[in-house]
Formats: sequence, C-alpha cells, structure tokens
Amino acid sequence: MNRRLGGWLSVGIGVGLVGVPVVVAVFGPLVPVRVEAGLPYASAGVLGTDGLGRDVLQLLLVGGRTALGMAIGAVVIAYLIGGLIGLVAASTRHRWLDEGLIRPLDVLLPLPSLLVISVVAVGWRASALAITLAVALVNVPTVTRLVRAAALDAASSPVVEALRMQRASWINIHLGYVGRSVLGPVAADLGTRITLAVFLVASVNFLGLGLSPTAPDWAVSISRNREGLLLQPWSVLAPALLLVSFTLGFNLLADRLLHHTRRRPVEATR
Amino acid sequence: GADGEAAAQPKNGGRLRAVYAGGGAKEVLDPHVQSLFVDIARHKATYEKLVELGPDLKPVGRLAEKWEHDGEATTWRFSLRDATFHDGGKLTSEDVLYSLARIADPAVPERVAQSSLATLDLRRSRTVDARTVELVLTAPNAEFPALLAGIGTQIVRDGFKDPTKPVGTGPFRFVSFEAGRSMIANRYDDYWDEPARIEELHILSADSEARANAVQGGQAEYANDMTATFARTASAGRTVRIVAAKASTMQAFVMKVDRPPFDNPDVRMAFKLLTDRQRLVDVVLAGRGEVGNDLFGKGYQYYPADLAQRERNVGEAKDLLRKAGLLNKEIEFLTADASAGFVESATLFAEQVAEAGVKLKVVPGSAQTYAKDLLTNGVIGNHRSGAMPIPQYVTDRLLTKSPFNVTHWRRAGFDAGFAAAQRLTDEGARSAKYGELQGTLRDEGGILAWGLPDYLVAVSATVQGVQAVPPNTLDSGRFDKVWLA
Amino acid sequence: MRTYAGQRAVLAVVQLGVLSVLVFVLTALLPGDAADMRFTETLTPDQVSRLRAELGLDQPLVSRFVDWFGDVVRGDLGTSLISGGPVVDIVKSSVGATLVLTLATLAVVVPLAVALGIVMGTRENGRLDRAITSVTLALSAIPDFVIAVLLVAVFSLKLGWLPATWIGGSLLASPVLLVLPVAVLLGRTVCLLSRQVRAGTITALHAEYVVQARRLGVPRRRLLLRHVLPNAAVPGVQELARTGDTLLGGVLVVEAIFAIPGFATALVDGVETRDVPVVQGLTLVLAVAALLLNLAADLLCNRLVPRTELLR
Amino acid sequence: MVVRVSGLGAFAGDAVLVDGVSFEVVVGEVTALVGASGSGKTTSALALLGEVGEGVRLEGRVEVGGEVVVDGNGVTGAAARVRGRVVAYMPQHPGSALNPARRIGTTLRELEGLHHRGESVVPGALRAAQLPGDRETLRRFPHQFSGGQRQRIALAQALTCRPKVLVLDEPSTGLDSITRLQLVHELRELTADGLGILLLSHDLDLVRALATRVVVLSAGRVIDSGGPDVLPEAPDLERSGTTATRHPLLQAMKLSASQRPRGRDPILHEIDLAVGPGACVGVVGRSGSGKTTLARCLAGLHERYTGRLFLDDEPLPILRKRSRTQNRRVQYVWQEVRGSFDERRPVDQQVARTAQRLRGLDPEPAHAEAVATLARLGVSAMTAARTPSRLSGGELQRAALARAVLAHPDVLICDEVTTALDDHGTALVVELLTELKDRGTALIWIGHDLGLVAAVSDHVLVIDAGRIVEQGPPATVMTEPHHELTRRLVRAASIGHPQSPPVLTLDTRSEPRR
Ligand SMILES: Nc1ncnc2c1ncn2[C@@H]1O[C@H](COP(=O)(O)OP(=O)(O)OP(=O)(O)O)[C@@H](O)[C@H]1O
Ligand SMILES: Nc1ncnc2c1ncn2[C@@H]1O[C@H](COP(=O)(O)OP(=O)(O)OP(=O)(O)O)[C@@H](O)[C@H]1O
Ligand SMILES: [Mg+2]
Ligand SMILES: [Mg+2]
Repeated sequence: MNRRLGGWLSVGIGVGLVGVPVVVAVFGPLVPVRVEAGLPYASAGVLGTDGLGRDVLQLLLVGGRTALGMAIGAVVIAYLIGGLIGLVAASTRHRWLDEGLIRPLDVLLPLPSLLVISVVAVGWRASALAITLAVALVNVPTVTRLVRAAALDAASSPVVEALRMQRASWINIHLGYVGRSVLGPVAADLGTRITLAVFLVASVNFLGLGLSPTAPDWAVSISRNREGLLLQPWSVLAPALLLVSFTLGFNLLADRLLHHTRRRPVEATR
Repeated sequence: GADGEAAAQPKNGGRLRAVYAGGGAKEVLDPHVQSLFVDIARHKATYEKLVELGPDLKPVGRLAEKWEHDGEATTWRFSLRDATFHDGGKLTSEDVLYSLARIADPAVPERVAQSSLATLDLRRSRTVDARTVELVLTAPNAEFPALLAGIGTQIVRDGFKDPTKPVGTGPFRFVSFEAGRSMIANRYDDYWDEPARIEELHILSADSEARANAVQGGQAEYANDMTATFARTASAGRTVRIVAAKASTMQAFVMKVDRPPFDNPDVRMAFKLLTDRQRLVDVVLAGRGEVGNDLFGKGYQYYPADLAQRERNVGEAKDLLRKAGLLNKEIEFLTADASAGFVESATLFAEQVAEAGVKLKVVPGSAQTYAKDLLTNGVIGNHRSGAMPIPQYVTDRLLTKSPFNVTHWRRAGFDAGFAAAQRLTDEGARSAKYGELQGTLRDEGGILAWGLPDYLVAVSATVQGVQAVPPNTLDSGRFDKVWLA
Repeated sequence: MRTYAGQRAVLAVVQLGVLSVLVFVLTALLPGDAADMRFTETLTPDQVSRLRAELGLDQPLVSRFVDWFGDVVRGDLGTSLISGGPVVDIVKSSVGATLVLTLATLAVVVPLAVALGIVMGTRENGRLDRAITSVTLALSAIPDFVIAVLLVAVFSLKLGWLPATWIGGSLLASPVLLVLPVAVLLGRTVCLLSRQVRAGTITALHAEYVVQARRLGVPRRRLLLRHVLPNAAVPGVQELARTGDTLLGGVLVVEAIFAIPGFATALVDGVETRDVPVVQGLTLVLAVAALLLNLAADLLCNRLVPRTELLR
Repeated sequence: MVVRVSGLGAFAGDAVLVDGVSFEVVVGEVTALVGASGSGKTTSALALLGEVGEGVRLEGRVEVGGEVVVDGNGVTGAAARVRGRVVAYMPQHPGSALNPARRIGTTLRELEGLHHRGESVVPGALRAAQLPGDRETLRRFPHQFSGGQRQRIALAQALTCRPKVLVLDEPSTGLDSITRLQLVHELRELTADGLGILLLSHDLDLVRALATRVVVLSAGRVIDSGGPDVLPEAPDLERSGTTATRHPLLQAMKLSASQRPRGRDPILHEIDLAVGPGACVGVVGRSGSGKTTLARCLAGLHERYTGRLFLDDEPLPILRKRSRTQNRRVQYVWQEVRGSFDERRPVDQQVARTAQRLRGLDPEPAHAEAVATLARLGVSAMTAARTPSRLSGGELQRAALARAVLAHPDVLICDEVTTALDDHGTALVVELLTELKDRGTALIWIGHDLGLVAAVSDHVLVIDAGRIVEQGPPATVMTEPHHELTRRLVRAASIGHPQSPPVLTLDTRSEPRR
C-alpha cells in the first residue's frame, strides 16, 4: 500500500515538474504581459531584465515553445525515423533489407554529432527547423539500433508466431505487441534522450550556431545571459530551472512507466 | 593619461600575462600577415614600425625619427633611429627597403599591407645612407606616413626569411610561441627607447569568458577587449580595474546607396532620423560608449568637430518615408553574430524603425563570412570599425575602387575631392577639405554610425601604467611602459 | 572469432572511407572556403582570390578529395589551409589535453556511476534510489556552462581555491587544473551511466541465476560483486562507448570556458575557418577512436557475458 | 530426520496458497510432494529455504537440520544459515538458473569455498552428476552445454554445497525416457550416500521409482500421505485410435529442414509423413532429435526447409503465404507455452481471438466459446481472466491448447502439450482430443510419454537425429521395436513399475548438443 502511494506520489511530482514548463511554454505566449524594456541586467520587474533590457518574466512566457519544441520535436522525429527503420529492420524476414537499413547507419555512428550540427547550423542559419532536424538526425542511428534490438527480441518471440497463427493483423502484431514490448527500453531511453536533446540544443546555442542570439528562447537566454549571471541571476536561472524541471519530471515519469512495463514474474517461484 | 594612480613609483621586474581573444590556428608569427589583435600585440612586443599612430591617430615617429617630403608629397625621406635588432645588428635603411619589398611580394597574397602600400614605387626608392631612406610614390600622398603606421608594416631584418625565429627591434625578445595559446618574450635590455620594466611577457589567447575568469582569478594581469557587462561585474570587486578608452571605435548600420530603397537619399535620411542612438548605446553597449553622429573617427585628426549631433525625429522621418512610399513595407536587415552587439543592435533598431511603420526583418547570416557577404548581399547591415586614421578609412571604404566599400558609395566627385585633399601638403587646408567631404558623407552617405563604444581593458589591481587609448595606436597594448606594483 | 574480427575490420575501413567522403562533402557544403575566412577586412578581394588559387581551392571538389585521399593513404594528413602547418601537428597538439581531460573524467565517472548504479538498483524505488536519481538527473539537466560558471564563481573567484582557467598553466605542474573541468563533465555522464547500471542491476537481481545463487547460500556482498555486477555492467559499458560523442559535446563547452587548447575547440575552429584538411584529420582520429572504443566495449561485454552476440 | 515441516501455511493477502502442510524428509530417503499443478508444491518446498514469493506470508514451523527456519512469525534469521550448506534447491528450469557470465568451474569452486573451505568437493559432485571433471569442461560457460547437461550442472551446483537435503523441483520435465532413467539412477546413488531428497513432481512414474514417502497435496492441503501406495493409480487411457486409413489430409514429402541459411547443417532429413482425417500420428524421439522442428515446418512457422507439403492435395505454403482457410485448418500448440502468450493481456481474450480472427465470430460468442473450452479442460473462467504470469504452467498449457482448438482446425499439431499436467489434466486433454478426432480432425502428437503416445495415436514415427528410424502402428512399435533406439526408449520408459528393467549400461551417448 505504502509503495503504491509512493508510486502515485512520484507520478504526481513528475507530472507537476513536466507540467509547469509545458504549460508555460504552451500558454505563456497568450498571457498579455507587456513590459516596457529597461536597461540591461536591471532589477526592474519581478525577475529583472536580461542583457537586452527585456523583462525576464515576459521572455519566459514566450520563450518555451522553441526551447521545448525543438528538443521534443527532435526526439519525436528521431523516433519516427529511427523507430520505424528499427521496427521494419527487426520485423523484416529479408536479411538484405535489414542489412541495407542498418549498415549505413552503423557507418554514421562515429560521425561526431557536433560536426553534423555545426554544418547544418552554419548552412541554415538560425532556423529552428534546421536545428531540430540536425539534432534529430544525429539521434537517428542510436534510436534505430535501440528500437531494432528491442523489437528483434519481441519479433522473434513465439508470441508473434502465435499471433500470426491466429492471423492477427500487421498493425496488431507490430504496433500492438512488438511496439508495446519496445516501449520499456524506449521509455528508459526517452528520458535521457530528451535531456540530451535539450542539452544539445542549448550547446548549439552556446556556440552561437543556433537560433538568433536575440531570440526569446529559454536555451538562448541561458547561454546569452550567462555573462550577466552575477548581475541578474534570474535571467539565467529562471529558464534553466524550467528546463531542468522539464527533463527531471520527464525522467521520473519515464521511470514510472518503465516500472510498470518491466514487472515480469520471477519464473523460479512458479 | 595614466589612470589616476600614476603617482606610484614605477618598479622593475616581474611577469605580466596578457590575454587576448584567440585565433586558434589562424594566429601567425609573421609580422606581415597579422590581422588579429593578439597577433598585433605580439608583433608590437617584438617588432616595430617606422611610424606609429598617436592617441588622435596622427602619425608619430618610432623607428623613423623624422621625415620630410619633396614639397609635393611624392618623394619621402625618413631618418632612422639608432636602434639595434635582437641579434645585435644595427637598424639600417637596407632593412627598411627589404621589409617593404617583403610586404609587396606578389607571390604571398596574404601580406596585409600590400594594398595600402600599393602606391609605393620600390624600384625608385633607395637608401640615401645607412640611416636615411628615400621612398618614392607613384602618386602624391600627404598621408603616406600614416600608411606606414598601418597593420602589417613592421620592419624586419634584411634577409629575414623564417618567421618562426622573430628578430625585431622591439622592447621584448622572442622566447616561444604556440599558435592559439601563448607567446613568451623577455625584456630586451638594449631597447633604444627606455627598456621595459617587466622582465617577462606572456601573450595568451582565450575566449571572452575565459579572459574574464583569468583576470579575475589571478591567472592573468591584463585582459584585452572586455565587455561592458564584465566591466559592470568586475566593478563590484576590488581585484580588477577597467581601463576604458572612451568612444574609440565605431558601431554603425550600413545602407547600400545604390539599391532600393536606400538609393533614395530621403530614405537614408529617414533611417538616420529614426535611430534612437541613446537607447542603442544604453542597451547594446550597456552605456559604455557615446552616441554616434553618422561619421567615423570622432576625436581623431581631421574630424569635423563643429557638426551638430543628429537627434531623433520620428515625425520628420515618417514624412520622408511617406514621400518615398515606404510605409508598411518590409525590408530585410542582414546581420550575423560576427561581432559583439551586431544582432542585438539590429533587433533593437528594428523595433525603433517599426515605430515609423516600416518593418525591418532581421535575417541572421553566417558569422564567419559576414564581412564578405555584406559587401555584395543585402541592402542594410551591421558594421563596426576599429581605430584608424580617417583618410585610411575613406580609402578603404568610400571610394569607387575601395576594396571594402560596403555602402557602395561611388561618387566621382567625392573620389576627386578626396584625391585632391590627399595631395594638399598644408595640413590646415587638407583638414578643411576633408571636413567638407565628411559633411556630405554624413548627410548623404550610407553609414549610420549610431554608437562609439569604449574600448575596455581589464587589468589586475597591481598593474600600473596602462594607457586608455584607442586600439591600433602606439600606446595600446604596449607593455614596455607597464609595471607591476 | 577470427571471422568476427575480420568483419569488424572491414566494416571499420568502410566506415572510415565513407566518413571521410561525408566529412569532405559536409565541409564543402558550408558557405565560403578557407580563403574567404581570411577576409577580415585586412585582405582585399583581389588578395583573397590570389590566396584561393595558391591554396588550390579553385580546383574542383573531386580532384581535391582525390589528392587528399591519396595523401592519407600514404599516411600524410596534409597541411592546414589556415596555418600552413602539417595537420598531424595540429592533431597532436590538440589531442593531449582532451585525452587527459576525458580519461580523468572517466576515471572518476566509472567507479562512481557503478557504485551509484548498484546502490540504486538494489534499493529499487526506495528513498535512496529516488534521491540519487533526482540529484543525478537534475545535475545532468543543467546546461554545462551554467554549472561551469557557478563552479568558477564559487571555487575560483570567491574562494580562490582552484584555478579558473588553464591559461598559462601546465597540467604537469598543477594537476588541480583538472578539478573544475572534470567536475563539470561529471554530471551528465554519471547520470547516464549510473542509470544504465541501475537498470542492469535490477534486471540481474531478478534473474533466476541470481535468485538461485542466493538459494545456494552466496552472501549478499559477494552476490552483488561477483554475480550481479558483471551482468549489470554490460549496458553500462555499451552506454560508455556511446557516451564518447556526448562527452565530446561537453568537452567543447568546457574547453571554451576553461580555455583548454583541446580537440573539440580545434574541430570547431576547423569548421569555422573551413580548414578542410584539419577537420578531416581530426574527424578521422575521432572516428578511429570511436571505432576502437566500440570494439573494446563489445569485446569487454563479450568477456563479461560471453553469450552476448557480437555482430548481430 | 533432517527436515520437519509442521502446520506450514502460506498466505498472499486473502488467498491461501498452502494450509497446514506437514511432512518430513529423512536421511537416505526420498520424500515426494505430488499434486495437481498449483497445489502448492513449490511454495512448500521453498519454505525450507525460508524463501517466499512477493507478498506471501509464511506460518507454522519449519525445522531444517536443527535450525528453525520458519516459525509463527514467518521466516527467521536462521534461514540464511541453512541455504546451500544444509538444504540445496534445484529449480524447475535449471537452464536459466546458471549465470551466463561465469564459467561453471568458477561457480562450483565458489560454492566449495563458501561451504566447505579447504575441502575438495567439486570432483565428487561432478562425478555424482555424471559430468566429466576435466579442466576443459570446467572452463566452459553454461551456454556451451546441451539442455540435459545443463540440468546436471545445476544438480552438480546443488551437490557441491554437500547439503543434507536436496530439493528437486520437476527434474524430469522435457527429458526423454532414456535421460530420465539416467536421472533415476543418479538420484538413487545419492540417497544411498545418505542424502535426504525432497522430490516435487507430476511424473508419478518417477515418484514411484524413487520415493519411499509420498505427500499428496491438493489446493494447498495435504490430502494423503504415506508410502508410494498412496499414489493414485494411473488412469487407464482408453485407446482411441481408428485404424481406418483414409486418403491423407496432410502430407509431407521429402521434408528436410535446417536452422541455417541455404540448408547448411540440416536438422531434418527427407521426412515423409501423412495423416488422414480423424487419425493421429505420434512422433517420439530423444530430446533434440528434431520433433519440434518437424512440427514447425508443418505449421508453416519454420521456413528453412525443402520438400513439399500438401493439405487436401493442394500445396501448403509457409504460414505467411497461407490463405485464411489454410491458416485456420492447420493449428499448432507450442511446446514452450509461456513464451507464446502476450504477458500483458488476459489469457481468455487471447484464446478467444482465434475464433474472432479465423472464424469471424463476434467478440462475445468467441469469448463464450473460449471460456467453455477452457472449462472443459479444467481451467476456470476466473483463472483464465488473469494475465499469463498469474497462471501456473499447467493451466497455461491447457489454455494454449484451447487457443488452437478454437480455430476448429482440421489438423492439430500438439508439441508436448501435457508435460506440465497431472494425470487428471492429461485425461481431460485426451478426452477433448478424442472428441476432435471423432469429428475428423487429424492429430500430430509429439511426446516423451510413450504410454500416452501409444494410447492416442494410430501410427508412430520414431525420429533420431532428424531421420525417421522406425514407424508403424503403436502396438507394433512399442512391443516389438526393431530399431535399437526405439528399444532403449521403450525399455527406459517403464520406470516405477514392478517390471521396471534394471539399466545394464548407462547411456554414454548423451543427448544432442543444443
Ligand atoms: N507470489 C504469489 N502471489 C500470489 N499467489 C501465488 C504466488 N506464488 C504462487 N501463487 C499461487 O499459489 C499457488 C501454489 O503455487 P505453487 O507454485 O506452489 O504451485 P505448484 O504446486 O508448484 O504448481 P506447478 O505444478 O504448476 O509448479 C498457485 O495457485 C499460484 O497461483
Ligand atoms: N535456433 C536454433 N539454432 C540452432 N539450432 C537449433 C535451434 N533450435 C533448435 N536447434 C537444434 O535443432 C535440433 C532439433 O531441435 P528440436 O527443437 O526440433 O528438437 P526436439 O526434438 O523438439 O527436442 P525436445 O524434445 O527437447 O523438444 C536440436 O539439435 C537443436 O539443438
Ligand atoms: Mg511448481
Ligand atoms: Mg521439442
């Protein structure tokens, strides 16, 4: 009972941690706060101003969509591409197709993601879409391998044979059973991958390769205002806290999900 | 002057570590290929030029003790100082001619002074005696001494081949160098001017953030080119002092005068009137600077000091824009994170222009290729310039054949007037003519100089004798006058 | 085993070949070339185009690649377009610091992550598990440079205990230089690894052979160290091999903040200045390192759990 | 007396798993716990180690080697002291109880060091487990042994502890009769050396062969105890075969199969097989001889084969290419049932889906039919509504059969479908299958229990190393076997009966390597 309660508590905390930044990101831009710009790193307003004299609170409200959107978008795209390739490679009965899908990605694995991202970022300046795609791209090979490995286990299990014996549909087998079996490893991976994506987007901005340096984006704010950290800490800490809250909450939720999907019986006691 | 505490007695000895913005593999030891501040600082420590620039960007003699011309400013005679190279050899006029020839070598295109010294006729130039050299120009130029003070004009030893073994006449003797990291040099005791006070000089490379940490954390005594935000942070503590050269560089927006909508002088004037310069200075420069007046070189020789400051006038600007039919139109502003404050000022400027009903869309480009891109692309962009003599600025950027004419300001009359002024040997007359040309430029040209940033250097509390002067001048980054208290 | 090694070697050669073509194309796709990068308003356009011809950048892409590749096969990485020095020297001078930094980080990370992972795994969903999870996760979610700035502000500027940068310092003379950079790099890697070890520990703890070993009277300590750990380490080791890339991202930030003249800085500099031979050389070294790392990880995993399939 | 269990109870929440169980284990004797699956055998045996399942509470008193392991308050601190040293447990599936990352020598020596430091007990244990004790063997990892060898390694592990009591949980599952006979002899020798054994098994023949004391459990209670005579009589399976040879319904010609691409290392060699409607073909052979592979070829699951298959004279392709009707008409029941169920869905739904997908029934009638079929097999609706992990092995095995039956197949392939069943359960299965046969369903029956095979089938194939070595009507094959292998299988099968043959020579040829 206690355990259960603890579980729900941690789900609650997780939802809260994810919820605050997501709500701010989604509904923030709708909040009609209009503050006259002041001087850089001044303490005017609730959270002071940033390096361009803009109100930090107002920036927080408008800066979440890109910050979270790019990271989430990148992971979603990486999973759409990598997950699909992985599932197809795992479920195909043609070895050539499997090899043809996996080997090229293997070749890409040692390609430093930094290089790819800087090239894309230099090539398509300050485009949120381009950066999202680049971050997604560097994640595709690992996601593919992960999904394929997890799906291969499931796809070669007698359950799938039994389902085929019952003439279950492709969707039923691959999205229903195999997809769900992949969910555990994916949930475990998702948390860290989102964290990495958030971090990757932030470091792209840190390097000045990302969004326009004046964009009202949380990640940009963090990297651009770090110089004024000691003058006006909130300009860095407030967006950083929101990002940390998001990734932390997300990981806690993923852990819970994992906890539920993994519970396999201990064979020996039966 | 020296910063208030010059009363303390200079002391000898010690090690000074100066940090500059690094250039990685781009950093060079060849004094004729320099382009970065860190290179310039290094070369200034080990080499010298014939002429340097004073705090008002006026030429002052260094290795050249004095000079005179033939009355037409075509043939120039320079008398050399009694200086010795680090290898013990005396400075002679042969060294000077060799250095100039080395700079002009067409096989090595990256020797930077090649274009500014293009009018020097080396075949007709000659040594008069061991300490006098005669340089002949293909066209008269009263500003020739200033050209010899430009970057990449250091005097090397006759026969100098291997740049990795520097031998100069400067106050420090080369010890070691690693590109992107450090150069170490020791005091040269036979320096012709007063020998340096510090014993050992390290010139190091690091990014802005690391420079700030290093000078605050006691790992460096001198940090070049600091931000206004850092100045604010540092002013809270006692360990670091900021030496600010007031209003010594320029931040501007540049409009291409041959492309719509800026081919219309009214539009250019409207934009100049729309600019809230004070706000730009307060925010982008964090108050560390002065408002600009659409001209380069405030406080320098030949700057027309009597011009009134341009004030913001949105109403008048709107009238002009309406006349030009530009209201509610969108214009792209090409910017890049190539230099501090570029994107910020563009963003802020877009807000200011929007007040008059013109939409300025800020489009960021590649930081590394920005300078080149802006020459050919876009209609309006960012521009910044370090300190240099006004005639040189004009030669580089505002003549029909100027290599860096980013505003596309190409007027035959202006070219002719400038050529005529350069030929005037009387300084007063020259100054008047320059003033006239600059007046035209301010009202009709494409340069919208909105701010004159201070040049900020951070030094440890122990460092004395650092001069608050514009970069590229004699006393900037000059470590032979500095001592550690 | 022999065929496996052979397959791996062939794959590695193909990977390196494809990779260098890819890197060459990627850098060629970037706007501007090395000559343009010298255009800092000190060289005139005319000088720049003469420079371009001199550097051979006006040659077609394919012939440039063929030249470069021919040299590499002969063991010559070429010369830098920017400094004119041999690429080998640039690689050599930049590799050292980063290598020391990474190794020092790993030397701290691995034991720490293993210890934390086991502690968390054995107390699955207990209070301690949640506490460690939250702390490591939070640490890993804070951007590197925020941690770096805070650490420097406290330990270097306020307390003056540790040097703030590597400027002018030498690692041999003062190993304390490593403390702050390693501390910054620690957070994320420890989090990633310890979570993998935790998951591995939990799986292993539920595995029947562990249950059976306990039934046969193997004491708890021994059970954890000898039976659980080797199996739990497998995902961790594989993660470690994959962490290399992540670590490099962090290393870059750390190098910038602490002015460490390292590998990541050289790579980004190379990209920014379009110094193709340098980028190629560095990527090649990096790729070889990554391949070796992965191979080592696979072999280690195979040693730890011999049943682990090698290639497929 | 090394073990004394009195009034043992095990409770999970409101559920009573074991109630008031008492028994003893005596030095040099075998005590057997028998009873239907789910009757609490494993739970009771694990109490000897002080081990309980998650959320399970123990009561009563368990004394092992003089230590009180369980008392009124549950497991005591003494439990840790008896594990290994006093009582060693060999689990139901010993294969997965071996650490894949450790050489067997390392594991064995570790146990030696823990329990008998300084003595050399490993060689003895290996000898008792019929394993070679050379360095080469000890340096191998578990995956480098065959299934039967792995079972003996697990035994050697338990023996290395030199316990006073050995607990064996279903040691004969999946063993062919020859291997099983070897096991009997090994265990007899151990008891002769003074070991007390607690044997948990469905295999009453094995119990008869070994046990001197028998405790019969039912629903967690002891319903009978005493000598082997308390064991229920083996139900007389009524012969159900029809010998009428009709035109074959399913036919396989020159079937060869392999696990590797391009037919390398074939597992089956040119098998010919035919089964008519209402007939049953039995397939027997040693473990690893290729029975499952043959079944999977027929079911269309194994795709690497050559040769031809016909259903009603029409070519029968692999499963992916079969039509819905062909799919429905040929059904297969897995040997490893637990793996063939989706862990996350209730069993009854999974069973009902066959009728929905293959016969187009609506969910409700399909479910009703599933529940009815399961009930016939002795699995209650309440049990079937749980997820697979909450069913015992025997219940799940019957659910797998029901899943196939719901297709109303014309050919039903049963791969060792009664291994986890007690005699009652087996009888229910046979009853259902007989009814199907009467309706014209052809059966292919794979099993190790020769008596059962003989009772069910009309024609028996004996497979060795992928080849048919003998075939004919069951009566002939079982009574007058021609082939040496058949002879040995038949002889070894009859353990635990008065006419049980003495094994003259131990089979040195161990089962094929997996
Ligand atoms: N952890 C548990 N929680 C609740 N019920 C359990 C648990 N473990 C076992 N059971 C139930 O206890 C009963 C006895 O299980 P046990 O494993 O002892 O049976 P068994 O006699 O060994 O059966 P089998 O012959 O199938 O192995 C079964 O009905 C089972 O469902
Ligand atoms: N996936 C596999 N890879 C390689 N060999 C395999 C594989 N599956 C089975 N085999 C081998 O094929 C042979 C036949 O296996 P099969 O499962 O058909 O045996 P079986 O007669 O059903 O044995 P059992 O009575 O133990 O179920 C065995 O020797 C086995 O080792
Ligand atoms: Mg059991
Ligand atoms: Mg089988």
